[in-house]
Amino acid sequence: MKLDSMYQELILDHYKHPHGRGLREGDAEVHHVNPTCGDEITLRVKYDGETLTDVSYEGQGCSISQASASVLNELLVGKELSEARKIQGVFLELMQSKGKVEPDEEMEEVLEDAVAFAGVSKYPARVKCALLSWMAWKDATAQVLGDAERKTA
Amino acid sequence: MKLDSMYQELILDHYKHPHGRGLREGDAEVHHVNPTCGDEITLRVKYDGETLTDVSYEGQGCSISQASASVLNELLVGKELSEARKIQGVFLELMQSKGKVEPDEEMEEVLEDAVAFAGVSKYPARVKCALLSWMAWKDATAQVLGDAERKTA
Amino acid sequence: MTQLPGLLDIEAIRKDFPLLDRVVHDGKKIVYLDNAATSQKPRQVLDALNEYYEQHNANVHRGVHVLAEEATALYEGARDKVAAFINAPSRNEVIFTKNASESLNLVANMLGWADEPYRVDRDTEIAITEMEHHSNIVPWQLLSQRTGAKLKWFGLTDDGRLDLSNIEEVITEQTKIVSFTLVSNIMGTVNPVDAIVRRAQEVGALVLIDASQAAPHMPLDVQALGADFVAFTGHKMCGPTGIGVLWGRQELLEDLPPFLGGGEMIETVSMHSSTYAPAPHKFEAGTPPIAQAVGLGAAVDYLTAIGMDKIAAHEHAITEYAVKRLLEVPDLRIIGPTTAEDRGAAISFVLGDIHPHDVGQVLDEQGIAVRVGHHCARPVCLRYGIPATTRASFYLYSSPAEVDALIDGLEHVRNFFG
Amino acid sequence: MTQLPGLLDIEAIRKDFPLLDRVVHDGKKIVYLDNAATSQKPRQVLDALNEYYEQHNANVHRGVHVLAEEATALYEGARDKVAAFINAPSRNEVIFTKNASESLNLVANMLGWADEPYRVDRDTEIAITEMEHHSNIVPWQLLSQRTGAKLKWFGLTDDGRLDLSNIEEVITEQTKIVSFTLVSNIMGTVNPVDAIVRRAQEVGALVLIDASQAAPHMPLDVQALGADFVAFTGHKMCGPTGIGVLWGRQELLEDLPPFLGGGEMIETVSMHSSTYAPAPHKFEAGTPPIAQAVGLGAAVDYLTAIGMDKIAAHEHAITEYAVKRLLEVPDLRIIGPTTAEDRGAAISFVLGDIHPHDVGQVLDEQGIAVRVGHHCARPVCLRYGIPATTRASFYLYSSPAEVDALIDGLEHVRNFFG
Ligand SMILES: Cc1ncc(COP(=O)(O)O)c(C=O)c1O
Ligand SMILES: Cc1ncc(COP(=O)(O)O)c(C=O)c1O
Repeated sequence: MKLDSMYQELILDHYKHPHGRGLREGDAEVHHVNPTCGDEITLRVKYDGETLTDVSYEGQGCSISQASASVLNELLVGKELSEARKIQGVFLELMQSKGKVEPDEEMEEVLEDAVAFAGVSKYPARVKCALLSWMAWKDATAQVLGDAERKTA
Repeated sequence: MKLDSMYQELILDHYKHPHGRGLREGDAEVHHVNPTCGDEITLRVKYDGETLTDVSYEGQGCSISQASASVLNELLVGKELSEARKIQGVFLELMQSKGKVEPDEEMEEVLEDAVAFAGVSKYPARVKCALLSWMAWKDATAQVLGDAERKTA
Repeated sequence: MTQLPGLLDIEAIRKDFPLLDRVVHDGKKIVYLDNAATSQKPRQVLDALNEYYEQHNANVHRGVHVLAEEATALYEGARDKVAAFINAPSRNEVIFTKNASESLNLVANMLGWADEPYRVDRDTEIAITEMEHHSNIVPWQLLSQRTGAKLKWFGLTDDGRLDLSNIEEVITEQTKIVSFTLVSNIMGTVNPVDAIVRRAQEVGALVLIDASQAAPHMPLDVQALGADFVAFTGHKMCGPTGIGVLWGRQELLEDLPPFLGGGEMIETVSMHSSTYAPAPHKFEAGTPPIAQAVGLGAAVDYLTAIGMDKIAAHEHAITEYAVKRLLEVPDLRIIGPTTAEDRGAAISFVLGDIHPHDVGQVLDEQGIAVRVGHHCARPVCLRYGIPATTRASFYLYSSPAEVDALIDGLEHVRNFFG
Repeated sequence: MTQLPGLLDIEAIRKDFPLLDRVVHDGKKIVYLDNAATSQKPRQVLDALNEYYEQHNANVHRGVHVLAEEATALYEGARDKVAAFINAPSRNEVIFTKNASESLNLVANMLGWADEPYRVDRDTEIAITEMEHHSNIVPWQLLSQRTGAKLKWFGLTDDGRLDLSNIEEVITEQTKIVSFTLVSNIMGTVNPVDAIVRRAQEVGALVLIDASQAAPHMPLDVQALGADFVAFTGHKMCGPTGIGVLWGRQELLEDLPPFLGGGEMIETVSMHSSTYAPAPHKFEAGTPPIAQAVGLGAAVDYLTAIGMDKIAAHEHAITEYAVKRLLEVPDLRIIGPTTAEDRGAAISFVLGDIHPHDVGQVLDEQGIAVRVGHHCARPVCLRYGIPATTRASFYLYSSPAEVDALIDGLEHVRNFFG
């Protein structure tokens, strides 16, 4: 069934057992909404110098947006900022591929569990769900750095 | 040719040799425009008690609107107000008939030369041309009478 | 097949709608339950569009050539049809816009720029309700921000109805305009027009009714409603996209100032000043949606031929059946009235804690098209403490079998996320 | 048959336009010379409309079902096509409206409600020209009345060109916005964009170009124009009625306030306040003209496949021929440029003292459709001391034989009223 390409076992797992959910202390907090469906996320980031030490979040949303936040937490926490940015870039590329990018080994190495979202990229209405937390993370990070990148999210 | 039903000899005659054209002294003056084509008329009426003693006018417009003003002058000047109103009413009815009213003897008796406009009523875009001076006359008369009819023109 | 009293001859009607034969996801015939978002179009409407473009296309109102006369007659003929459809006292009270949203904004802007006694300003109030579509909220928020007028609203009861208990505080002597929806697009609630109109008239406020979810589904009589303005949209009532309607009382349309300026809406223009054409043209700047008005005229003919009362009866039967069957689904909660009384054919619900996005996605895979989200009525979601709903909405071509398909589909959803 | 260099394969092109086979007045094939009012539609555009309604119709942006995704992809795909057609730096700079008039009013209203530095108020000025279409005059008159800003304009020379001799008085340090037409719809004049843009930039004024009569006829590159906003309308460029475009620079669209409020244009709504979606959606309240955007996309594909440069060359050849032949007609006076240089394919003229209404009527009887009147540009008629003009306007399917028919027709007019 085509649907299984979106709702990978791994995504449903993350949805049912989210990682790092809840709001903890952070250096910056952002609130993002998906205007098409009303999904919301409040997300905080904490950095120790160059290292992302925590991403905590709270919000409501569908399985895709919830699982995506969980995967983000698992994948990015503990990484250096530059590495985290690279991962975010690759994830964005995958999600905007309209199902046309078949993740290769190199991509899988970077994205780990997040490659499970490849199937979601075929569903334009759901791509925003998958990206909600990632855009929020990008925005919060920009806030911490106080840099001008903020508005491009 | 169908066109001849609009451009009756009589209409072209009135167009080329208009009756009563020019502005003379009057009891009230109005200025009407046809927004679809920019045709304009300035028209004055003069009453002596119940009798319409003059309709003078000036303006620019097509053969139909010019001829119609000339016929109006010929037909209405000298009439009692009630009679003039009746004529105006019958003319209006004819013009709004979309070519469906075949003028009978009774109508011809009332409208005289103005029955020549029957053909114009088949051309919706030109009906307004034929009515321009008649609406102006109605409006000017209402002004003279100072009555509330004014806005209905 | 389930037989219900009052149904239309669905098989015959469905033959008029080409899209209903559409097959999706490897062979599944579409079950289109997203009619509150937009309706499908009958062949008769598409034919009218094609005939217009192939035989009569020209710009309107300004030509003496035969095409221009035909196009004008068709466009103005559509106005006559719409006027008859809503029982307008005069055809000149029917303004064509691009959609209901423009119609609603048009009224808000007229009142913002109006002279007394209509003018909305910092000493006045605007009243709406918590169940409005965003298109009947945001224009008033903008007007309120820009003029300083105070925006008030009716809240909702737990069962999805307007709470009119504080009507005298919501509509006061300061109120200039009361704007509310006849039928909620998210909950299906049919609102009590009389009570609101009576109070508005008491204080001399104008009344605007958003009939976007009513015009497609029930007989609409603007005189009986007693409102001053009524807005609706073509694409939800078998018409094309790109066309909406604002009906307004003639005296008001005469008194109120224009909104958009341009060709068609003028009487005479000089560089120094302009005067305006009488309504409706005063409010129709530029080349209007000509083909779309013609298409809406054809839609109105189509609906009238079937009969709006019959369509309402059909939908009532389907809604009754759907409500009953939905309430049998475990963990399903209807947001809005839980009977078919005083409700339209849009039914919102939540299914346990499965997010509507996920419900909609799994239904889609089975060929069932429902809408999920806040349905442009986010305050309703906030009111009931939910992020979103799943909404199934029916129309004249909806069948009991499609209700059954929905119920089966929901079973599948529960299993999938179970 | 007259052969001119640079003509398109007219016979092949005419086969795409069903209406051109229309027969009027007892057997006369239509000679459609009213293209500046609206163009005819090729089969390809009608097919796109039908396919949209029969296969993909749904409301956009808010659905997870397959129809909603397809409709959204088609609608947003049309935006991509239009963006490419005008060489926009970003697709998000392309706003769909209902017609050019709405696009122009949108800019006027944005600026009226804007914060500094864009805000138009009593201390500022607006500059337009005397050859504008009413749709580019009245919005500015309204804005000027409502804000107190001063409205100024460029006059015209005797040969139908802009008189820029007093450019420093018309565009001053107080000027906030300069709005002018790229091609005059009444005289065909092509205006000198560079000189005006340069002066506007000098004083920091925004520039809005009305490209309604340019987009259908010549390559349009919004970046090369150097303007801040460009407006045009779908129905004149082989597209459906009910669709227009406003292009605007991204930073401006971000900074400027919304105009119409409603569904689609919001980010989040509560009863107390709302936030807005990023452009272009911020300016597209309500269900957009979906099918019409799709149709415009198909029109743009059609024109691009032929080539806008080739279309311009074709029209240039026809215009050159038409001007030459018209000038041979006794008592005929062209209002506007009397050569084909820097002019489009709309040619206005007066014929002795025969009123244009009468000219148009007699031409119509011969199957020749021209427009008569002030063409929504009454100030031009006032300027040249004439009540109205007769206008013949050509497009990609116009042939030299149609010019010949017009000339013969005018001969007939002269005899009729001779
Ligand atoms: C130069 C110009 N500007 C604006 C318009 C207005 O376009 P629309 O009527 O489609 O709004 C037109 C055509 O009518 C035009 O020729
Ligand atoms: C109740 C209600 N009002 C207004 C609208 C707005 O209609 P449109 O999007 O056609 O402007 C809708 C539908 O979207 C609606 O359901």
